[in-house]
Amino acid sequence: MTLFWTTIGAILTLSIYSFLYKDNPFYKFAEHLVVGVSAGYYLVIYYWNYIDPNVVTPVFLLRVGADRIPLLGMDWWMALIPGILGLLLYMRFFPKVAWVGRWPLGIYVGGYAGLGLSPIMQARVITQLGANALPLAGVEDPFAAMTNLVLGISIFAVMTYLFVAKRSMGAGNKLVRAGVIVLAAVIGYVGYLALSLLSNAGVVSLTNILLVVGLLGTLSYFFFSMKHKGLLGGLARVGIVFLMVGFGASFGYTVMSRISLLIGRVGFLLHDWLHLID
Amino acid sequence: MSGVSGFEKFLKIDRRWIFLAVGVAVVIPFFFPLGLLVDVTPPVQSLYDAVDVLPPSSQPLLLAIDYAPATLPELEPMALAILRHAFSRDVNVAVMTLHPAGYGLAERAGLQVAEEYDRVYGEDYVYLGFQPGTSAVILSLGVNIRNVFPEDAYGTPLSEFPIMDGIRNYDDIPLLITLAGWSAAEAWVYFAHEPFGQEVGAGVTAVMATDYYPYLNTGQLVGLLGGMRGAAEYEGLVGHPDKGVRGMDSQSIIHMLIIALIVVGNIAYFATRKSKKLAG
Amino acid sequence: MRRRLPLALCFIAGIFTAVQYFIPHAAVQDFQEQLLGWLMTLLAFAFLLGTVSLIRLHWHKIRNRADDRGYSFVALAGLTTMIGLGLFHPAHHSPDSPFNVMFQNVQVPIEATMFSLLAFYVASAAFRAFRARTLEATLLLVAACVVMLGRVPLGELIHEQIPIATRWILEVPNLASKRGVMIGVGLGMMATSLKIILGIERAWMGGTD
Amino acid sequence: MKLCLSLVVLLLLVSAAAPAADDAETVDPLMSDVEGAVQAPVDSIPPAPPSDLAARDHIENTDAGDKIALSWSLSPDDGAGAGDVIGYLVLRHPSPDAPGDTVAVVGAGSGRCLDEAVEPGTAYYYTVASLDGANASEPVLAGPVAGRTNLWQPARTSVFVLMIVFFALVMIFTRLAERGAALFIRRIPGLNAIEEAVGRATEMGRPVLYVPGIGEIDNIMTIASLTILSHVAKITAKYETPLIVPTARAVVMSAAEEVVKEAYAEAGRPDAYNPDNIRYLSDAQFAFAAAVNGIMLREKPAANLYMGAFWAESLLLAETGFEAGAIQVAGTAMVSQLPFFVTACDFTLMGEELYAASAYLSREPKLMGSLKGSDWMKMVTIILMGAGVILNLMGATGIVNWFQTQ
Repeated sequence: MTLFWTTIGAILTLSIYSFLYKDNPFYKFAEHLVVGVSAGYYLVIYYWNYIDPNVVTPVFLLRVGADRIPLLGMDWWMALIPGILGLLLYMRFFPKVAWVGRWPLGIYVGGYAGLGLSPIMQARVITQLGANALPLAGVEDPFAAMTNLVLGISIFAVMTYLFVAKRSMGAGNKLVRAGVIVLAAVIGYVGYLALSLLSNAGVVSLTNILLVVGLLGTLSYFFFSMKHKGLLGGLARVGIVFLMVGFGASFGYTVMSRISLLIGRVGFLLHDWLHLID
Repeated sequence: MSGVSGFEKFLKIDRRWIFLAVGVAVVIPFFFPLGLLVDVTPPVQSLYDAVDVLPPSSQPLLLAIDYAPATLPELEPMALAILRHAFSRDVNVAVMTLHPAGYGLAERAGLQVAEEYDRVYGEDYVYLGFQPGTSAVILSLGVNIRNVFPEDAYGTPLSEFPIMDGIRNYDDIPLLITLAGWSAAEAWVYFAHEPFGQEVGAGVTAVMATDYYPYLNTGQLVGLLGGMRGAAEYEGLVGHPDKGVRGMDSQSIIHMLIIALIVVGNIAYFATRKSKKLAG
Repeated sequence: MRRRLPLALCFIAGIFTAVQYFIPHAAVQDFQEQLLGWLMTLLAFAFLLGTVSLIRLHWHKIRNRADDRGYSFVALAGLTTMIGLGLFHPAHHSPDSPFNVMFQNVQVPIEATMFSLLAFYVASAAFRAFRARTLEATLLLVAACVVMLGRVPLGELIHEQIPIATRWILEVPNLASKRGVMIGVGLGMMATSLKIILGIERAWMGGTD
Repeated sequence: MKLCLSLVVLLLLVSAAAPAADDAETVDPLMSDVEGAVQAPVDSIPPAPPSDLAARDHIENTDAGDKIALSWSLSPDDGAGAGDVIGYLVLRHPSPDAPGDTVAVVGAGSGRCLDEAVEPGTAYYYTVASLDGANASEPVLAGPVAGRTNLWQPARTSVFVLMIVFFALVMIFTRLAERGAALFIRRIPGLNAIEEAVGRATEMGRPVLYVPGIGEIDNIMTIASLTILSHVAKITAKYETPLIVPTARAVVMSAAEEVVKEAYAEAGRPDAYNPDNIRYLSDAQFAFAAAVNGIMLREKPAANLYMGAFWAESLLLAETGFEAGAIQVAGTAMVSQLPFFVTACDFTLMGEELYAASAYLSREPKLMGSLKGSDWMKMVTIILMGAGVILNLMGATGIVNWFQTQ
């Protein structure tokens, strides 16, 4: 029996992979099958996990206080209100009274919009800002702190100059651009080495400088109320560099992700179905 | 001139040859494993440490298995590794899900590992099931778990489970781990960590992982597993290598293949462009 | 009734859920607790709306004798089978129930396989479309290759500095830029929510009457 | 903070539920031969008392006013000095002289306790004495203090202030835009790229392909995309270049029809509008991508514009378009898809640039309001961060502490 069902799973897996050759009926069959099956699965899971215990049971069977505990200790008539509101949502399928469906939708849309506001401000803005208000020098020894600060700023000035200046000279040729990147990388690396020779804290403060400048640059890039010229333009150029490196990291990770999924499926075919490997 | 057309032809090969190469590169390491060792990175280590300090047979770890089948190969190895870690240390676990398709997946992960470690349902772990409404569910859990899950997934009241005695809300949950391939992981940060100060650890797909580094840096997440590699590292720490570790060989080979394709493709592209410029 | 009332309900619900965050008073929080339950119920009903739409879509295709109506039969058959097995089969709660077996062996393999198709397309695109045409694209590709190398064991064998470089990319430039994006996107999300609550953004109401 | 409190609560629960608990950190004062006492050096000298006892109303998320938080500085004999303190006895008194009820016994090394069982609005006094197993110190007194049901969560003041600032900015700019004030938005470079691409297609006499993503009509990326579509349609109408718009949602298709028809009418070329070019292909992600790829290969558009919400199909579209040699311009706020567009397209509108482009083109007050509001809020965050960095350099952490919300 297990083998039978595993074989079904394997056949469906291979049907999906047949899309690689070209779109075909096997692929379309599996695609439509999963649309139906998943919708059915979700409906059943919603029904047993939520609607049945929290709406149907207390309201229609009046089994409050019996062997089931109603949602949030609500009385049965309290469970009735969201239940009725929920049913009103379905009025949209009857054009003449479709507008009634907007009442529950209003509560739903407004309620969820309000819930998110403050936690988003707290999690995405305030906490992130607090974490980025970093001690740039971050070392007790004031001499080392100053050295780090000066080094960090000069590395950045050079990198910014290279990116801004080279950019404004027009398209430039490929070799120059590659040269800029290599040069910036070399300067960065030398700076990093110099700092790590000075002290471990030097590396920390360089990191902090990069974090502050990077966030500043990224925010400047997405600042639309002024022309990107002068300081703002320079910061935006730096922001682009950070954004691209960040996107590069996402790119590498995304590739990794897709491949993991393939590995998982190949493992299923070879191991769970064919038992070719252990 | 033949060089130009050679490159152009090369760039225009039927992509199904590339598909074939990918297929071969994935399959071969399954039969001839390289057995490469996986280093442990700090985000994984800190999640492991957070689970490792949980007191045995005490307040439960809340494991939210929020993934759907689409991201199963990346996230299920994480669920198994974390459950193995918890069960091998006698840590109680409460499993739940915020995704309807996670219902069957959470159940199967729990059953599999409980069997491996002879854990008894109801005494060592419970399965709370699914509730809809992501943010509303997470916020309600902060008030009272019984508001959301008055009973387990099979209809037994929570009061009948000794491990849920005295577990009221996040104050009684020392650690929460969410495994999700969608924004549920972020929702746990917004609605469990921010208002209630709940310690949250996350396992996410590699696609999402880079976006979660700011949360890791601030401590809004105690640890982060990113994709199959994260699972492999955790498996190594638990000492029970499984699908994650096994996948790393294929992953190594294909990454090499893709980098080679990018490099070769770019060389061919610039070579054809240069000769076109010269010709034009 | 048609437009004012839903907008007013939206405003009241939104203001309440937003402001309660700052008011710990038990009376307010008790009502919030109830409201959360209502929102969960509404979400459950709203989710099932999608199922009804799906049935209507395929039903129309079959009734209008669309060319690919055969596949609509497949979708509806899958749906009715799952509902039948799930709601009316006596052992629907057991992991061995036919309902769960269908899920584990039909839905799981198909959905899990769908996105793994992209592994092939990524490789093909790597060869044919990922070009270092601009400075930006070059930076992106270089960072991507370093990360791809640094995240697999083979990369560590090639050079021991590669995983360190990967970690640096993730924890410094990536962190800074993602934090910037996070703040920007967060502000956009909040602005949209605010406009919804205040009734400036009404796309959710649909229609114009 | 929360963790500490919950630990204290745990200790409390343990000590309340199990008088003979053998946890080394909790000691029952009524039993002199508890385990902890055996390990501590027994003498007849009472330990030094704790100091700085403070009792205040505890504010929690759901505040019924039934909790009072206590904190004190450890006794000099706790971990140092005589080193024999094994815990602290916390008592609650109705008046300074009345005998007290035991609230908890807190283990050595901890200076916190949460009394969870007070009557709201009643004033209490608290005493704390250090214990060494055989003797108790002089108790220290604090009070009166009463539990209140609070109307404000002080830890979240910073959230509230920044929210009000942000919302005020959004509303001010929305109103200004409604009154027709000239609000500046810089021109987005991507718009020039779009115009160049359309121009190229006209020169080559080939169509323009515009994909508005696979998002639903209520997705703000789709809405922004339709604004840009209107702009593109006006240009193609002027040049009489065919414009093909494949969609994945039936509702988006009818919206796109309206937008394009209207744009052609505005450009004075209603006759050039071809309804067959606005197409619904498929709701299914990969089927849609395959169908769009078919259009690219058969009808050979010279410019492919991808604007809107894209998921995994972005890769399939951009690859085929590149292969077909079209000029490609993309724009999406789906961060995970941006890398693929950046590497395979000639120009990409990243994230908020998509919204900015649509606000720039439409000048609609609600779009302008949130764009300008977000912009100046970014300025506020930059200033706050700068202030935090500078103050941090000088050793002041006030701002950083203000950011702490827990």
